Amino acid sequence: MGEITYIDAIREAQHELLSSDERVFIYGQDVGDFGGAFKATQGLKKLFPDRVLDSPISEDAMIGLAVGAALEGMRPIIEMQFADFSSVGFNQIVNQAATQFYRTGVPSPITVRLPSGGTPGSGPFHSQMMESVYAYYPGLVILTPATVADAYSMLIESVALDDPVLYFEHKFLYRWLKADQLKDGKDPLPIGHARVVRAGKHATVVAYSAMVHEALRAADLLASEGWEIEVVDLRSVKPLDTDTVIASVARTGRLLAVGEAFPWGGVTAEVVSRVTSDGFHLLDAPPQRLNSRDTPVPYHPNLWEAHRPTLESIAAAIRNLLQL
Amino acid sequence: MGEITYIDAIREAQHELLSSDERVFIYGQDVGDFGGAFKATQGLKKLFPDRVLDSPISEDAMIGLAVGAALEGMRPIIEMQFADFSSVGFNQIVNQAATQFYRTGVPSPITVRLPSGGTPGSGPFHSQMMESVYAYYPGLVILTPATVADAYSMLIESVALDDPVLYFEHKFLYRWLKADQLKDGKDPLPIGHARVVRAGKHATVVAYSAMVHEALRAADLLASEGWEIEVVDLRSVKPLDTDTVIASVARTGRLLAVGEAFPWGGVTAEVVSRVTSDGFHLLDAPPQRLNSRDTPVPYHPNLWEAHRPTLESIAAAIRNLLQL
Amino acid sequence: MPELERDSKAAKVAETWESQLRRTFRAMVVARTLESKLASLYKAGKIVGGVYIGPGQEAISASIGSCLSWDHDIFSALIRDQAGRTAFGEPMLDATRSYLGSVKGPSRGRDGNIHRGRPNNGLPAMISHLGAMVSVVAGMLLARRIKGCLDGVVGAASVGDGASSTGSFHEAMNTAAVENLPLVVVLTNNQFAYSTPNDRQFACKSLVDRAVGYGVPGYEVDGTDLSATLRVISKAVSNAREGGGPQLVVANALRLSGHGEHDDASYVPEKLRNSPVGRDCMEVAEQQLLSTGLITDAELLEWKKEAAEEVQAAVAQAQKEPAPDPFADDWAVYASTEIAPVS
Amino acid sequence: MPELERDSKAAKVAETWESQLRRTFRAMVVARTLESKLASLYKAGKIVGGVYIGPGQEAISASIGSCLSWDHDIFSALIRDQAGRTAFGEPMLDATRSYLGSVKGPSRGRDGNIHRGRPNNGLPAMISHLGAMVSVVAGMLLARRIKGCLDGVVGAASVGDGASSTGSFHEAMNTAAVENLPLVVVLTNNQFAYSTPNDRQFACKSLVDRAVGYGVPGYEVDGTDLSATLRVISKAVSNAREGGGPQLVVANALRLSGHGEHDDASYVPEKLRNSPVGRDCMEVAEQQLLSTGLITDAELLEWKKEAAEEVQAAVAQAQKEPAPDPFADDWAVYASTEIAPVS
Ligand SMILES: Cc1ncc(C[n+]2csc(CCOP(=O)(O)OP(=O)(O)O)c2C)c(N)n1
Ligand SMILES: Cc1ncc(C[n+]2csc(CCOP(=O)(O)OP(=O)(O)O)c2C)c(N)n1
Ligand SMILES: [Mg+2]
Ligand SMILES: [Mg+2]
Repeated sequence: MGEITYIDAIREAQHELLSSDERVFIYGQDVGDFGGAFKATQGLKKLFPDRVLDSPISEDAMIGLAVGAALEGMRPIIEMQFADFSSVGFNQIVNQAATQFYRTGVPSPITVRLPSGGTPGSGPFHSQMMESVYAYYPGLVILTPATVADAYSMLIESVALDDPVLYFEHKFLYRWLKADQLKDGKDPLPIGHARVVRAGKHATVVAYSAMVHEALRAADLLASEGWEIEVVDLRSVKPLDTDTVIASVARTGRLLAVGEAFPWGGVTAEVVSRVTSDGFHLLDAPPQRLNSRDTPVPYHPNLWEAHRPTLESIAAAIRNLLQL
Repeated sequence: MGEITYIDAIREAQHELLSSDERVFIYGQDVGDFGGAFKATQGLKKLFPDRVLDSPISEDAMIGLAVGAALEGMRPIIEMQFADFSSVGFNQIVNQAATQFYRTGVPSPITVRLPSGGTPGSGPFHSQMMESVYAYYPGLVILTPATVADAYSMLIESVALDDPVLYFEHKFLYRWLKADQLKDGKDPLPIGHARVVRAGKHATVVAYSAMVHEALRAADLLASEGWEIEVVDLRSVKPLDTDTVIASVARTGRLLAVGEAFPWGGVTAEVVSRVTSDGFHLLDAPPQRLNSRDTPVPYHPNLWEAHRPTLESIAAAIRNLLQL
Repeated sequence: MPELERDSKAAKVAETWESQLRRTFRAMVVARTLESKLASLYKAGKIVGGVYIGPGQEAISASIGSCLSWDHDIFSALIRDQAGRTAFGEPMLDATRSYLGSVKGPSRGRDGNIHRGRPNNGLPAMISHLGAMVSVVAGMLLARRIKGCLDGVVGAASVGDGASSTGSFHEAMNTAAVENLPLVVVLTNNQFAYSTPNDRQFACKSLVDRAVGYGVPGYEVDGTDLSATLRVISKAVSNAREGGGPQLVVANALRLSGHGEHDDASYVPEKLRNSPVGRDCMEVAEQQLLSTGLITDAELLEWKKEAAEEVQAAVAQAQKEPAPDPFADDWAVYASTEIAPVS
Repeated sequence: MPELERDSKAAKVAETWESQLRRTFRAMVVARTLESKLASLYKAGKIVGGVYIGPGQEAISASIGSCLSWDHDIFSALIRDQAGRTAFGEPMLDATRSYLGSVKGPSRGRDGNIHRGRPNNGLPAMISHLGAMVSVVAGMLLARRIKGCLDGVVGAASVGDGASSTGSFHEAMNTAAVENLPLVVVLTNNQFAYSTPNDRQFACKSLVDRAVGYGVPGYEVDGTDLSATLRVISKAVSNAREGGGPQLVVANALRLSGHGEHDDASYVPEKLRNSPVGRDCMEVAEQQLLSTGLITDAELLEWKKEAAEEVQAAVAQAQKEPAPDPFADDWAVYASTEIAPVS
């Protein structure tokens, strides 16, 4: 792997957006000279002093302000310091931003960046996956990039889109995931398209965000046992690319949906129920789900590793699926 | 039908709770002398002046305050004026109340009453179904009573429970749904148990809240066409009684899950994916879902009736299911 | 109503105080007429959902609207702001169509009643959640600053005593103050939030005491007195226009209706109704304009007649228009056509 | 540390000013020692997650804790409140166990670092979301009022300059004022919220200007000066205890560390560090107590030695204890055993 990290991609995309589009501005806590809690905006305030603005600790106002600016034709990018804190801006996201176009016919193209997911020692309030909570609401676009190239291209596309986008970036990938280049040579897939990241024929694992990498590692492991596992990266959970998933299940006959989210509802339930409603006859075995445990995300690494799906638990779930 | 309405049951349960348990108090906007926006607390302030308190318009503080009181051994009942406004108290519900016992070992038994669901002319911000948004979070109990007797007994049980309960009452049922008695003679089912409200053998319709009644009407209609449709009222969406649902599917071989919620995720996805994961071999046809449309709840009755499932659309979905 | 149509900043600058007072009062007359009609339509069962009106608060509301220019300034109207909407320049048909469910209304029946707006003309459409619009107005102003076209622009947001308890209100006030935006927040203390009286809503002497905590100028005025109210709001608006940053105006009045038309407001004490705060601003304003010769009895009668005709026409027009048709509506919730709906 | 153990209200009433000052200072010494140790453990890679410490703010924090009684009053400590926790009576092992991941910690490894508490002893466990604990304390107080045991009780909540911008803070302050609860909010203005300086956080002259807007008494004090700070906080606490309702104390200081131990705080201007607000309250307090003869050099040395020993022991104890075991943990998230988890 190369030297460009996932967080570099996010920073570069924002740099590119600010350079090429005067409607873009960034607003968030500590995003200015400090460069953001995760350094995703490092150096940008120097280059664009009037369009990179530190906000007070007021998530409700941050989103309200972004919607107002969007109504005036701007393309605000709001950085939540952690996705978990968007719970305080929840109302403005689901009721102000999401309903705006439906009610008034005027778009509110805001992009909210939400650093999500678990890392060791982060605990219940700095680890949450909230994509499904927001995906429930009509009017929002919910993206979950899992690669460096997607982190870049999907952020560019988020801002281009005329609708409110919640861009869930995974903190675990920030510095761990590296690539040679910002763009992977291929044309980026359009928003809303899933990608088959590994071809196989015995079972399909559908994953998104950091879990794509755990799923790929599990598929590697299973390969050594003679199984060919197909892995689909959803990329976008709303819209959700049912076609690509069902096409994969058509090839493999078996489905495991994996998420780092809490187990009630969420992306895996939506995936499984769409596949069974629309592709029931393709299934050779009951489709399965694997999520985190139904408790807050624990602080201690021992507990945390047993809380979310891992290479091992995914591999075990696949083995189980293959025997059903 | 008798003269006791669903809202009477809610009021009577609160009266009973205040009378029998000194730990109970009610806090919410206009719940005092005014008796609440829907009159669910009418007359209670007179009887219990120190335990029925009007709050400022501060949903975040209302929930925070309830959690604090619960930590001190009280059993607060918080009335949201509309479920939709709980979006402003969202953080305190999902992060303060839901995680409390897990983190500290100290229970936070609050009951939040959320007047939910659509009525004609109520529009995007006074009609929402939010049960699945909250069900996602570990630590919360999510109840959706559909009958007068359940409205009564489940509210009593909510307050008895040592955990935070979100009690979703349906506004459409408030005055429309009537019964002869507060208690239906039978022992109330425990929290977390679904009820087969109509026996059948050709298909199972799983519903909750106001949709139970639409489903029953659809089953009546289908009966005239010769079909015997079983209807299951979930009663509680978290915990979710998978056993009762699967037992029903075992009898009928066919499943339609119906909800008034937005279509991405939600209760119907959870029901369908549980049944397919655990009861796949019982299914004679692909399980189906029917929800509201993926737009905010429209104001105009013409649009509203086409937005949510109705007798007609449920009947059509059942007919379709029977042919799969 | 040609006097309501002036909308350029230039015209406003040149306008005399007397002319503005007349213009403001005329909006009050029109709003009162319209809202009375809406209330009767509700009682006659012609309106589905709720009807929310602002009798007793027209002087405050109209004063906001009359200080602002359509297509130039920004106004976030709330549930009792028919007078402000009228004075600002919202077409009356927007109101009747929204209430009567015409598909030609600004939200095509998707939303109704007071949840209407024209964001592209500076009138964002309120969501119900109280306090939530203040930061939206702040964001509209911030956008204009970034775009370099904030000069001479003001954004006004209407809130109530109840809304002042929301976290949303607080965050927006503070944020606007930090950004020094030309935001004028007019807080109508009408003594009640639904049934909840002031003493269960806040504990400070006056809500204007909040201003110093945000570092913004605060003003308090008797909102039943049109001339005093217009003077104070005009001052706050021109301070903001001239770079003075956010301004907080607290105007006191009594809600002379129920919370909505379903509510008889029997909880409002007789004593309060008979106190100075319970005066009807319409009567006060009429007296003010008549006694100072700014208007004659005949002219007033003529205004009322014209208002009644305008209302009649707007109601008739909306009533004869088709209701939304679920088969014709495209149910689009995304502006980007590439995003397909889920179902 | 017998002086820290007094916890009955009676004892406190009888306590002399000098004794309380000594007790408060001693908690500062202990906290500084403990936090320095935690910072080195973090740098040595022995602590997973973040370490948040409060150097420069111990005078403020300890003053809160020393005015309150364990098992009687309520204290919501925030991220820089080691000194206040110590003074209030939190066992030191709670800190080392939480930071070092011992399963014997108050949250058994489920949560860590500053997210700890003992709600049953009056020390609720903070959630991260700023401002959210203030209403929890208000609720604890309201509960006691309803139960009839509020007499003589105070609840204190610690917040920062940044937290003052949250809607949650606002709603809680206002609600507590409406209920006239004995809530003392101590707002430590340490000039920064993470990297964000005051001028990007609020626009009022001092955050104490917020008090009047809630209708509560406000106090401002130099938080680097132990004796002044203790005097002001004591006064606020006794006013609340005597029925005076909520109190807002704004104490000014400078955060003498990074936001967390991962942050070098290079954004803090040299000039501010060298200004009066940048004084180290420990040095000021030492001087105050030594020069007034409240403590001798020898005693101070002894205190420091005892603190070092106590810290050493608490760290050693926590380190030798087992980490949580995912197979032994019951993963229970519901208190009611009848509620089965989903998976
Ligand atoms: C966040 C929120 N909570 C509750 C409501 C329900 N509600 C609608 S209007 C109202 C009272 C508003 O009072 P005030 O702000 O004083 O305005 P007024 O009605 O007096 O004009 C309430 C409680 C709401 N709209 N938003
Ligand atoms: C609602 C919310 N938004 C963002 C954060 C992230 N965050 C944690 S601490 C902090 C700064 C807090 O500043 P202040 O309140 O002044 O306290 P201090 O750290 O200075 O003691 C921020 C932004 C948070 N915890 N909660
Ligand atoms: Mg009011
Ligand atoms: Mg600070």
